[in-house]
Amino acid sequence: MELSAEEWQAVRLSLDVALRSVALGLVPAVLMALLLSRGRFPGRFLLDALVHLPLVVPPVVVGWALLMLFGLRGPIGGPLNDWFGIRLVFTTEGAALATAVMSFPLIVRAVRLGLDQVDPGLEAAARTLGAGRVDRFLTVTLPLMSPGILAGAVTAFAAGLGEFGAVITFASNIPGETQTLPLAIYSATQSPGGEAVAARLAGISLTLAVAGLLLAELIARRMHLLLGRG
Amino acid sequence: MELSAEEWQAVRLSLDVALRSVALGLVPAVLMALLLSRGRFPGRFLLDALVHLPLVVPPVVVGWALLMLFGLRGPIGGPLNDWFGIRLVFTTEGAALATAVMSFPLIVRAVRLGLDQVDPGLEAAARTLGAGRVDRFLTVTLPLMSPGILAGAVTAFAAGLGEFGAVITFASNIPGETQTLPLAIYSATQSPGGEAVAARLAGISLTLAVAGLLLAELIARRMHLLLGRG
Amino acid sequence: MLEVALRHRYGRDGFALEAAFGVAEAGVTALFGPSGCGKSTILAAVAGLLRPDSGRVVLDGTVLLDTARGIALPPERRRCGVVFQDARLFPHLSVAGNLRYGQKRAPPGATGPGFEEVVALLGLAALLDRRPARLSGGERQRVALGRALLARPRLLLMDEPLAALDAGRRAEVLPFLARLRDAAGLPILYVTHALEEVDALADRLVLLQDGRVLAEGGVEALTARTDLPLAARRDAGTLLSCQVGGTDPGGLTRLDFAGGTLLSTARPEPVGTRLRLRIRARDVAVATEEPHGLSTRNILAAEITAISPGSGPQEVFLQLAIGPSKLLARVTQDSVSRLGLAPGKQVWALLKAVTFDHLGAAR
Amino acid sequence: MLEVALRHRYGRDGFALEAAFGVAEAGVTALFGPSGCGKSTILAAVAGLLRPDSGRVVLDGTVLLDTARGIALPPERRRCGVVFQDARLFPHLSVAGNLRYGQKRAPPGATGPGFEEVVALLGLAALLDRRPARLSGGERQRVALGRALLARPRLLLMDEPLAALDAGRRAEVLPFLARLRDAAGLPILYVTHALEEVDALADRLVLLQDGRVLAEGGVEALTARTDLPLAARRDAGTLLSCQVGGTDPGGLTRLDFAGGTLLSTARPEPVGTRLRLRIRARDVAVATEEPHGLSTRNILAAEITAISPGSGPQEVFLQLAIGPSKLLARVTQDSVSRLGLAPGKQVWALLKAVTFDHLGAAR
Amino acid sequence: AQQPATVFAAASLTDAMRALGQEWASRGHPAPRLSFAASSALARQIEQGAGADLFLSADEPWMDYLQSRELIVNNSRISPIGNALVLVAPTTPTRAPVALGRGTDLLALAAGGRIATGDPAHVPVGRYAEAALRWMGQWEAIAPRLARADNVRSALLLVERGEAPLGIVYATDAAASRGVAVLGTFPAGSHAPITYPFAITRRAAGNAEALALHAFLAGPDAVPVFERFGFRLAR
Ligand SMILES: Nc1ncnc2c1ncn2[C@@H]1O[C@H](COP(=O)(O)OP(=O)(O)OP(=O)(O)O)[C@@H](O)[C@H]1O
Ligand SMILES: Nc1ncnc2c1ncn2[C@@H]1O[C@H](COP(=O)(O)OP(=O)(O)OP(=O)(O)O)[C@@H](O)[C@H]1O
Ligand SMILES: [Mg+2]
Ligand SMILES: [Mg+2]
Repeated sequence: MELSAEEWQAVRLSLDVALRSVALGLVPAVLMALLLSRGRFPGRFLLDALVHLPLVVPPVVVGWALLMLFGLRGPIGGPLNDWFGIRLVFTTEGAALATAVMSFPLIVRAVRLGLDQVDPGLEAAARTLGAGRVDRFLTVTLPLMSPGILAGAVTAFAAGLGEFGAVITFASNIPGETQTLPLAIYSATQSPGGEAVAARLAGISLTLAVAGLLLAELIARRMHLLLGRG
Repeated sequence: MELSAEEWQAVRLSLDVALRSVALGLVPAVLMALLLSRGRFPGRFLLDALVHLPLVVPPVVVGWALLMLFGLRGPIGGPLNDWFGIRLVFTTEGAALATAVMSFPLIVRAVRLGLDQVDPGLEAAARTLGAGRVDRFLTVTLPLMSPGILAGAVTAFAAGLGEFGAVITFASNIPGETQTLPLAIYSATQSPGGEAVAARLAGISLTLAVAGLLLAELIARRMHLLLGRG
Repeated sequence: MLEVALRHRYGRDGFALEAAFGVAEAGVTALFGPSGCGKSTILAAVAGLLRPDSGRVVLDGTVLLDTARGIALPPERRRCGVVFQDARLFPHLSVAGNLRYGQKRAPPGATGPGFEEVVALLGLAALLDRRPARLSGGERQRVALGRALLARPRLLLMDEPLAALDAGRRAEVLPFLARLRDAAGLPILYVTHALEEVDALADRLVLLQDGRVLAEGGVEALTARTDLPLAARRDAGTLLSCQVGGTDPGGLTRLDFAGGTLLSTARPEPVGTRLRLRIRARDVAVATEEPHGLSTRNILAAEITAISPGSGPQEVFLQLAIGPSKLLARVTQDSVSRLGLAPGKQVWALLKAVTFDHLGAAR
Repeated sequence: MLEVALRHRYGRDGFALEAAFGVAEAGVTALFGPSGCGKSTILAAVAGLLRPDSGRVVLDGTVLLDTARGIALPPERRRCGVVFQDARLFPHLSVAGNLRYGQKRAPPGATGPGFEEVVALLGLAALLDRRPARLSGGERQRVALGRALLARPRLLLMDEPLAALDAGRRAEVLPFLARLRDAAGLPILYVTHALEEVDALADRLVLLQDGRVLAEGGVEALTARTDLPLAARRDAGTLLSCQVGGTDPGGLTRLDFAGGTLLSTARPEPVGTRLRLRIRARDVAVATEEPHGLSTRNILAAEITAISPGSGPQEVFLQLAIGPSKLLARVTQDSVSRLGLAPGKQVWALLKAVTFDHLGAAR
Repeated sequence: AQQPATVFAAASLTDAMRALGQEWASRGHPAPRLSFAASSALARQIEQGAGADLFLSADEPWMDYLQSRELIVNNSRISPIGNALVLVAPTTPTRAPVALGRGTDLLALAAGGRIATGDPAHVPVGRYAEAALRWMGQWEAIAPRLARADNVRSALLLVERGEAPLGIVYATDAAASRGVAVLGTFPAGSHAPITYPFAITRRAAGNAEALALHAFLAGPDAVPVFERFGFRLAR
């Protein structure tokens, strides 16, 4: 299967965006999961709902909201541009941000499930051995919840490969910068007779996802060993 | 906040579609999760990737593929219509189907995480007590993995409330039949000055999601008690 | 009745098991050995939860496992009740739910103790509605025991089932297990490292070390041997089969054995009941002249048949014959020379009536 | 040194705990009682893992908990090492990683046994790279023990730490714990239902029943009492403090106690070592005339000070005074009448030299 | 009563068709059922047997697509309304209008920013913009500087938010937005006429209600409504 230069670019960009979005979202998602699962504060419930927001509104609306916030005239995007010269709209970074926002609820959910797996008895044991909150988290909770984190990352990566509405609205469809595979696929389906191209690109997407899953499977096996479940 | 009759309809329809999609997807997702987590067969890996397909291609493409398969002239939709008089395209059922397909990978992931939580030692104990495969699954594995199933259902419900691309492509945007909230939101953004309407509808979406989450939280608490973790 | 031959190795150069033993009739076979010697591994393989590298397990003529012929019955069709070292209760079921789990799945024809009976005997009545998470360690183990019993298994596998029970509860449960064994004609593989439990329950002993069978045989024969690691234990001794003969004018119970009669503090068993007494070597003293004015009630004429080294340098085991019965006495080397003890010498064996509180159950 | 007062109730009408006890100096305090009496609950509250309804725990002047004043130190700042009933090893760390976990977090100044020493004593050398999932039950408990020790705690809490160990390993670990206790001046709360462990380790005993303290005090005092449930156990008896006095011409060790001397099979301890002997009531016989030609080596003049009912109908406890020391003898009612035993009567107490293999450690 | 007609209309006709639907209902007809989506999606749905009676497309190729598959009533295909292509900029800062001709340097006007429009690959407005830019001889230079949105509303939004200093959109959208000002209109000859083909689907061939609605939409009574939303009559 021959890929045109532009298609290659879309493949590279998709990988880039999907990976960056995972990198961007993972740590906040873990923290959010902790806050939501372990925190006891008023408004916890509202925060939980808010986290799910990108899931419940159409992606286009998310992109639109991002534009309001991170655009040059937005309350975050403005200062970001004025003070640091960072622009997100129309850039690969912006595409990654939009993708990260979209997959955020997916990671948080997976991480929370992973967190629920952690036996509180082991954390209690760590406490009696003198491990404080952060120490205990890093040395016991985090390693034990890592299957959930991995699952979240994989789901986010796969979803990132397919993210479309938010990206095209927020970052537009600029070949080489923000035209990821789904945007190219979408473009193809929008023209009469573009089905063949679309199908081929979808095949590439799937291949990437398979590669990601394979990797995750390998990591998961290793992790199982590391977690002593081997 | 006053809702127009059409908006009310969209709200009802969204709930309807989201709930039906969960109902439709849950059992197959649990079976798929079992197959993928416990099965040992060649091609397991490919199946795993295939399950993720709706996640990695743009929703519009999923809708398009569904249209090709389940359309009146499609290889499945044709016979379904000719022989049983069942039509999926352009109906509420179709919207639910499209939504179910889109959220399928999310449920499968969550259910698999839940399944990993089940202590194999307990299943072994059930075996020695004479419980065969199905019996053991229903009386031990299923109850113990239920937090994962619940999490999957909630995520799917929330995602179902927001599903847009696949629905509009497969089921069209017909008020009262397939125009769910996200489609109404989309329509609103297509009108100049429709932002206010869109924002209001998004607010309704969020409210529904919050209600769903609240319910899930209550169920989860009860479940925790039932699982003896109280 | 039960035939076990197993070979298994964990990993490439991990622990290796190579053990075979047979059990001819119903009753309790204790697997006895130090931590890490492979006891739990054997149970897992017999229950079908571990697939050994190779092996054969036959129960009552049914082949449960025969790797050579490619047979491996799944655990759910083996009907081996297992009491796990870590109770493994179902967390989502109440205590009652756990107990009934196996009961519901027992074949319709199978007999065994009823729900009420098991609940009463294990003291679970107050806990029935409780979830396992809210039980203490000992309570959990009792429920696990009840659950396995109610499944009416053909073979019972128990992995240190009493280790988490206090002495009082253990003393209560032991006779129940013994009764169960006798009533049901059920073979039991019993992992323990408490000789007390071996005495009370076991008919046969399989001594394990490093994954191999060191010795195997009847408990009475094996515990009388002074060349096994068992003899080094402070509770080494012999088992004596006897029968309740009646009550002494002083209120003590007469226990007749082949070769004589012992007096014990009162036993509840009716006359004629067969009992097994563990006579521990440390409890037996000998005298060269008949003693008088002694609180010790049992003073029996015996002959020294052999003197073998004891576990310590100053200690020896005297093997005593009282008629056809054998006893071991643990005395100091010093006493041997002081009293001129030697094989063939006639002595008096002294046994306190209160040392028989520790009785094996009837067989 | 340690002061504990706790009140707690599980749920609305669940198990209720109301227990208070104090420990004046370093050493082992055994919490002893039947399954479900609240032992694990007390440990959890002292460690800070359970917040009791109300209570106060003070260790060496540091208030760990005082609900009245709203003080509740988090577990990680209490420095209470805990050996849990269910080992609770970190599954993602190797055995070595588990052991080092606490060690790394010990305050720099704290002293205690080193890594190598702990590994050697608990026999863990071959397991260091293993994951907990691949350990046998007993191995797991040994690692948990080592992990708690290496955290160099100010107080050690142990929940039936030896229940999963076989007798051999237990006998190895016991003196290690005793040495640790002595060297570190570490108070230890020790949950067990084995009197053997109480004898070997405990200085003080807290007897619990149904969440309440039944009796509390020094082990020697408490075990000599015939009115406590302890006396019903077959291993009831007294503890006798003594000192290694030298070697007898016959090779036996002379143990001097206040009021006389006992001969025991050879002891490895040097002359002058203080030991604690458990003299179990069942091992003591009495004679009204001095016996001759007996293998029993210890024949001591004693006076009956009291006769109290024993655990069975035909049994009594004789309280014997040998100089200032006290002994209990368990004899039949029949012997009492037959030999005319009564308080004030002079008798001979008979103790076999081989029954002292079961020695409490030095204090 | 008469069955309401089902109308599949391009998303850009949303407001106009809603108004016309009400108008139609006020004349005693059942209110038509309206489904708005991208022309591509609607065409494919009709191909798969969707129950549409009328198809109002935003561009000719998708109508050709259906016609080549004999899914519309050929002689019902008309293009009654059209639109104009305009260059827009954010209202602030206020900018002087420009007369758009071959010589207008759009890149200079954009001052380093991007020019937002629909994706020329598939969004009709983008295709018209491409044609106009080619006509101006600036396509090669501007193509990499385009911000390609997936529909005209998104392109407009990018200009409203100031992300793109310039945008090429329909006159109808520009007129409805308070956030953009029209800098100039592309000459009519710079691109193919912007038309909205309407047709009756084949399944509705004998449907009187569909026929009547089609006639209404193509007739003079609909003109003022279309004009109110900025559409112009097709030449
Ligand atoms: N899954 C495993 N992988 C590798 N080695 C194992 C595994 N399970 C057990 N072992 C090793 O096999 C040996 C036997 O284990 P087993 O659990 O049968 O011992 P055990 O006799 O039951 O001991 P205990 O009395 O301590 O429970 C031990 O040395 C243990 O470390
Ligand atoms: N979480 C809980 N909720 C309700 N009741 C509980 C809970 N944990 C323990 N109990 C009850 O409290 C009592 C004391 O439990 P605890 O674990 O302290 O007993 P224990 O003395 O350690 O017993 P064992 O020797 O069997 O371990 C038991 O009756 C138990 O059923
Ligand atoms: Mg074991
Ligand atoms: Mg306990």
